[in-house]
Amino acid sequence: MRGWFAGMSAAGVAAGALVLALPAFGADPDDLAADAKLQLAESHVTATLTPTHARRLFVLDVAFPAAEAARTYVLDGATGRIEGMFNQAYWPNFAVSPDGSELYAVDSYWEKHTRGKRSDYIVVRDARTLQVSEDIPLPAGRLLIVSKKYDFDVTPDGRYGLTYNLAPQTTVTVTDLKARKSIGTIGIPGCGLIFAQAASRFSSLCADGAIATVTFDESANGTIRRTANVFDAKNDPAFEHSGWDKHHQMLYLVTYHGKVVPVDLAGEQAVAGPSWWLTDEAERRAGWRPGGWQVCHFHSSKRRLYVLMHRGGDWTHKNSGTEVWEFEATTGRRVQRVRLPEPAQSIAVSQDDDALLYAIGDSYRIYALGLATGKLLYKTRPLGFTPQLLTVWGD
Amino acid sequence: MRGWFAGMSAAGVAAGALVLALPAFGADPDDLAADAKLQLAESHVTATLTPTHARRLFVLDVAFPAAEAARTYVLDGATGRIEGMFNQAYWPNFAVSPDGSELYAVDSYWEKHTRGKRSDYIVVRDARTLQVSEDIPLPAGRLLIVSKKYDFDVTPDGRYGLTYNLAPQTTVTVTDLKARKSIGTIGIPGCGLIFAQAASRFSSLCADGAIATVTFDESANGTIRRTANVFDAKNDPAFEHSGWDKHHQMLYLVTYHGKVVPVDLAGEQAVAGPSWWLTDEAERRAGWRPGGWQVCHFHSSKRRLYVLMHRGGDWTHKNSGTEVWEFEATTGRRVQRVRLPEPAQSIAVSQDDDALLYAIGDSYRIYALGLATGKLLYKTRPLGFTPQLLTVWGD
Amino acid sequence: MTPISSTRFDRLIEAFTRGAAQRSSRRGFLSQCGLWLIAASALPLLPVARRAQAGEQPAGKPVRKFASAFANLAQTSDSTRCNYWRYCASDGYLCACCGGGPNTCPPGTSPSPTSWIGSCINPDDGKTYLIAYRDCCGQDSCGRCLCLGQEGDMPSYRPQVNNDIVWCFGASSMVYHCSSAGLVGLAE
Amino acid sequence: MTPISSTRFDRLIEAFTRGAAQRSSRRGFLSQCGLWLIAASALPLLPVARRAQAGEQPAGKPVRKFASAFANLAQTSDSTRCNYWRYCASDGYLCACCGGGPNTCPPGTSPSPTSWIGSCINPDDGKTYLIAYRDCCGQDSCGRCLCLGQEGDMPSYRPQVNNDIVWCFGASSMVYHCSSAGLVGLAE
Repeated sequence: MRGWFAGMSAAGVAAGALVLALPAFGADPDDLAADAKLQLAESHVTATLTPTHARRLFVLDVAFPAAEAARTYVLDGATGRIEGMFNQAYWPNFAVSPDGSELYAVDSYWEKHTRGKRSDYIVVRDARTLQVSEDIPLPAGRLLIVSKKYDFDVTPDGRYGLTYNLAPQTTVTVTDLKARKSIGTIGIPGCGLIFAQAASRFSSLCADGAIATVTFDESANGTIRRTANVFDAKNDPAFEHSGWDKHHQMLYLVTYHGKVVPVDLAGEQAVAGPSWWLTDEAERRAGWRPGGWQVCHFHSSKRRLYVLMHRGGDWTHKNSGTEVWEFEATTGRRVQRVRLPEPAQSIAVSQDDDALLYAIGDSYRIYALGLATGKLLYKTRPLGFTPQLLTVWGD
Repeated sequence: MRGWFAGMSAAGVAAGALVLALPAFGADPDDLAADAKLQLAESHVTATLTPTHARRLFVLDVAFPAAEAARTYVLDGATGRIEGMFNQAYWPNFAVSPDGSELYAVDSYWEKHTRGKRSDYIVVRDARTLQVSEDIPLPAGRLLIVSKKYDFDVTPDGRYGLTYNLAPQTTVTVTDLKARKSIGTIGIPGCGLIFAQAASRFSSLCADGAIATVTFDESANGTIRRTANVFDAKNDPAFEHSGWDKHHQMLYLVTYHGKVVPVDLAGEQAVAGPSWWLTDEAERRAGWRPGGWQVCHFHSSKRRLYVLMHRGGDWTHKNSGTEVWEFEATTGRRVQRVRLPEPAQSIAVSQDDDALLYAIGDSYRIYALGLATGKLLYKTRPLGFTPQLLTVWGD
Repeated sequence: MTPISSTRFDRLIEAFTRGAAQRSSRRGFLSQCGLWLIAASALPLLPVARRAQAGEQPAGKPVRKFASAFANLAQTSDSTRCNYWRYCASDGYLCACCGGGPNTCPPGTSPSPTSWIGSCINPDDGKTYLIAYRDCCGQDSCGRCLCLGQEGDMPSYRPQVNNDIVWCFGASSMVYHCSSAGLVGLAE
Repeated sequence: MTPISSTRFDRLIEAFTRGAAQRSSRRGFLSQCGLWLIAASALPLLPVARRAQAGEQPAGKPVRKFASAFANLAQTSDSTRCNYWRYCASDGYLCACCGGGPNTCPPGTSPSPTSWIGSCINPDDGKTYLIAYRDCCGQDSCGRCLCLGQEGDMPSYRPQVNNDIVWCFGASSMVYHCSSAGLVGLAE
């Protein structure tokens, strides 16, 4: 009996050099030849991802009916192939480090999945292996809300991760991603969301329609400068997922009714530019307006704004969009209208020159269209439970 | 501003006597009258369940695509109404205490939902409030396997919870449910599953077709008595979810091919009776055989065996059943064939006189049929992710 | 009840609810359909719900009896349906489908000790009532009867009128299970 | 590799695999379609999968080239489909749909250090090959391409031939992600 052993070995997996020792059988004449040993014809390895590239697509599935069990899928945006997946937890956020080497997941865990002690972290993963390299505690917690992209942002230099909280004051916790340590919390009374435009600066939208810009130091002491109201927060609020051009430090606020308010976030205080409309009067009369979840996305080098549009009345701002409209952000000129194969809740655009438009359809399929051609490249099978947010490198 | 306060109070919830203090507004002329206080017309309470009764139905949803997030739904079996739900964790088990006062969930948690430290428990809940009254640790762990009913059983007196493990020996951990403490682990080499027939006794099925009966003392020292083989484990194994009549200490093994082997588990050593067939030769030729997940169920006072049947070839033992066949267990006489509205994976029968037949259809709907009439009482909307096991009081 | 406004938490609630109440007392933007306050971590995700929502945007104008689009389609008999009159400002899984009711949390959960006040028109008498919206907390999503509401829903930088936040502040658990809607009384 | 059979764990594996290997070397009950060993925590649950399974039970007899029903329907070109020839004994979510392949675990997971050996017929050459089935462990269910296998699947009191057990013993995590199937070589 001892002449035989099981087909196993230490999991020298990443090395890819696993050789399977095959059973060498004993005396039973019905068995294979005694002492037979076969090499495994193939190694049994764990795949690693290619370095982060412009067409990698991250799909955050908030898994609403089992919200403790959110996950992010990693796709090859060019083909729709699933390249990997990792678990997130309760109403998470997600971002890619500016250099593409790390993935940041903002997660809330309960000791017993849905009960017991809660703990909040920025979870750092290697972007190629998806292995966790650090759980950075967020001792001040974070807001639990159906995941919105700009409840978390990373400064352009990759140094700080900024997480939004409401407990009960509205605050932003500053985490030093290099030192792997939360360094403090900055109050942003009456404001929310985080658009991190510079090494030690971020802006937020305020309940009264102002923009607050916070400049902070290495101890997370912040100075707030607020603008006058730049949009009508009561009657025509700006979408949380407005167009964010971090590279040019420009935020293109898109309102429920379809107005665009460009806001320059470069300085210590934001400066709003002249507003323009997504729609002309005839289009507005026909009911065209923005709507969905991740309603807008931006292509930074082209300086183009993409908006999910549908026809509907008031209070349809979360209706799925049937088309994506592309605009020159600096002029307000509409470049094209792209009809989607299926109404969609969320869109994103790859940041390469030959940009792809991604959409999460209502059937939970992921669609990719070439923006130059408007042609559908693929649709995936339905992905996950309730895929919600799309992230590309550099967005 | 201080003259006003928010509509909240301490959550005196179970008492049902919550009175909502309504905003009394300040000086703003646009507000409601200053100092107005309204009583909440209704109390805002948390429901409690009626005491466990014969027609309560527990549906364990293993949530295969998010296995960390299993849950059990509590239904009114008479109407299909959802009465409540509680979260379970990774490949759990579930049982009701014999007196109906407690619910036992056997769960495996990870500190960070899918990673970190693992811990295993029998979680005790009050059957009326669903509140956790105790997490009893299982220091020896438990087998992780797609949930099977008889990987966990409770002795008829309600004293001991018995959990199956394979790590790597096959063992049973004995937990004193009254003392809320695991007291030891008993090896059952070559055998698996747990049928707890007496205060300090359980039986298991063995890989060679024998039945092992373990009699144990208060320190979990066990004495094993094995039978000779009572079924052909190699060529016609017995289903794990065979017919279990705990009340009469009779196990009706049902085999892949449709044979029934009654086994008397009353004594220190099991005794098999003469076997019989679910099918006659013509039915076998027509392909009728048992199949599904929870393939069989038993009505103890009627001594009737219920089996999910379908037409298929070899290796269709997990195919869904299109009919449920009802048998007098003591005679082998078939009482009726009940055609199901939809093929089903799992069945159970309420233990009252006017028994209901429950089934989990392939669309994940729960069906209830009157066994006296064969008539459909209701079907629910699809329930959960992958509902898997049904439990009724006294099964 | 004694106001407990001296805590930090209360000040948040106060700030939230004051804003909400101001709007509810106006014949304005928000009061038409009741307030769409933080009643749930709601989310327009299930295709069924999306279609239902889309279906409520008919090409022609329906006959409108009330200013509230919700009230024009509401009923008062079945609290397990999205158009039950009290749910004009609710969003999320209905507690009534999960073992609770419009003013009852399912077993194993507890109502958040805080609530928002909305106002809904009862289509039977045409009167406007104040409704206390509470999340039931302590189990993960019940997963039954997802109702998507948008009327009055504002972005989360206006948290007092955003329906995506998990409104379990102050409850024994911050895990959202379902949304309930208790009757307070006549609004005016 | 050096056998590491002196541990308690090895003895289990030995016991399991010995039984399995005995059966695989026979022209019997199990060897026809390869062994249906513990390759996954598999589960016949998704309606799609159930229907697919049901669809494989035609009323008439299909033309059978091989003794294995699986091999008669198998193909060798697309490892993301349930009927890829190596999966004759696999059950669960296919790693090939999840960022891995028949012999590759997806990023962020690792193969269980233990594996079971099955034998599958390659329909192109009609020869029987040994296949090493491993679970990839460390993330929750990948949720893509659930394949339901039953041929050779026995109850869990015969764990060496049951396909419901989470086969991550000895891996860094006991959380099942997907099922892989590496080629060992010719069976005979």
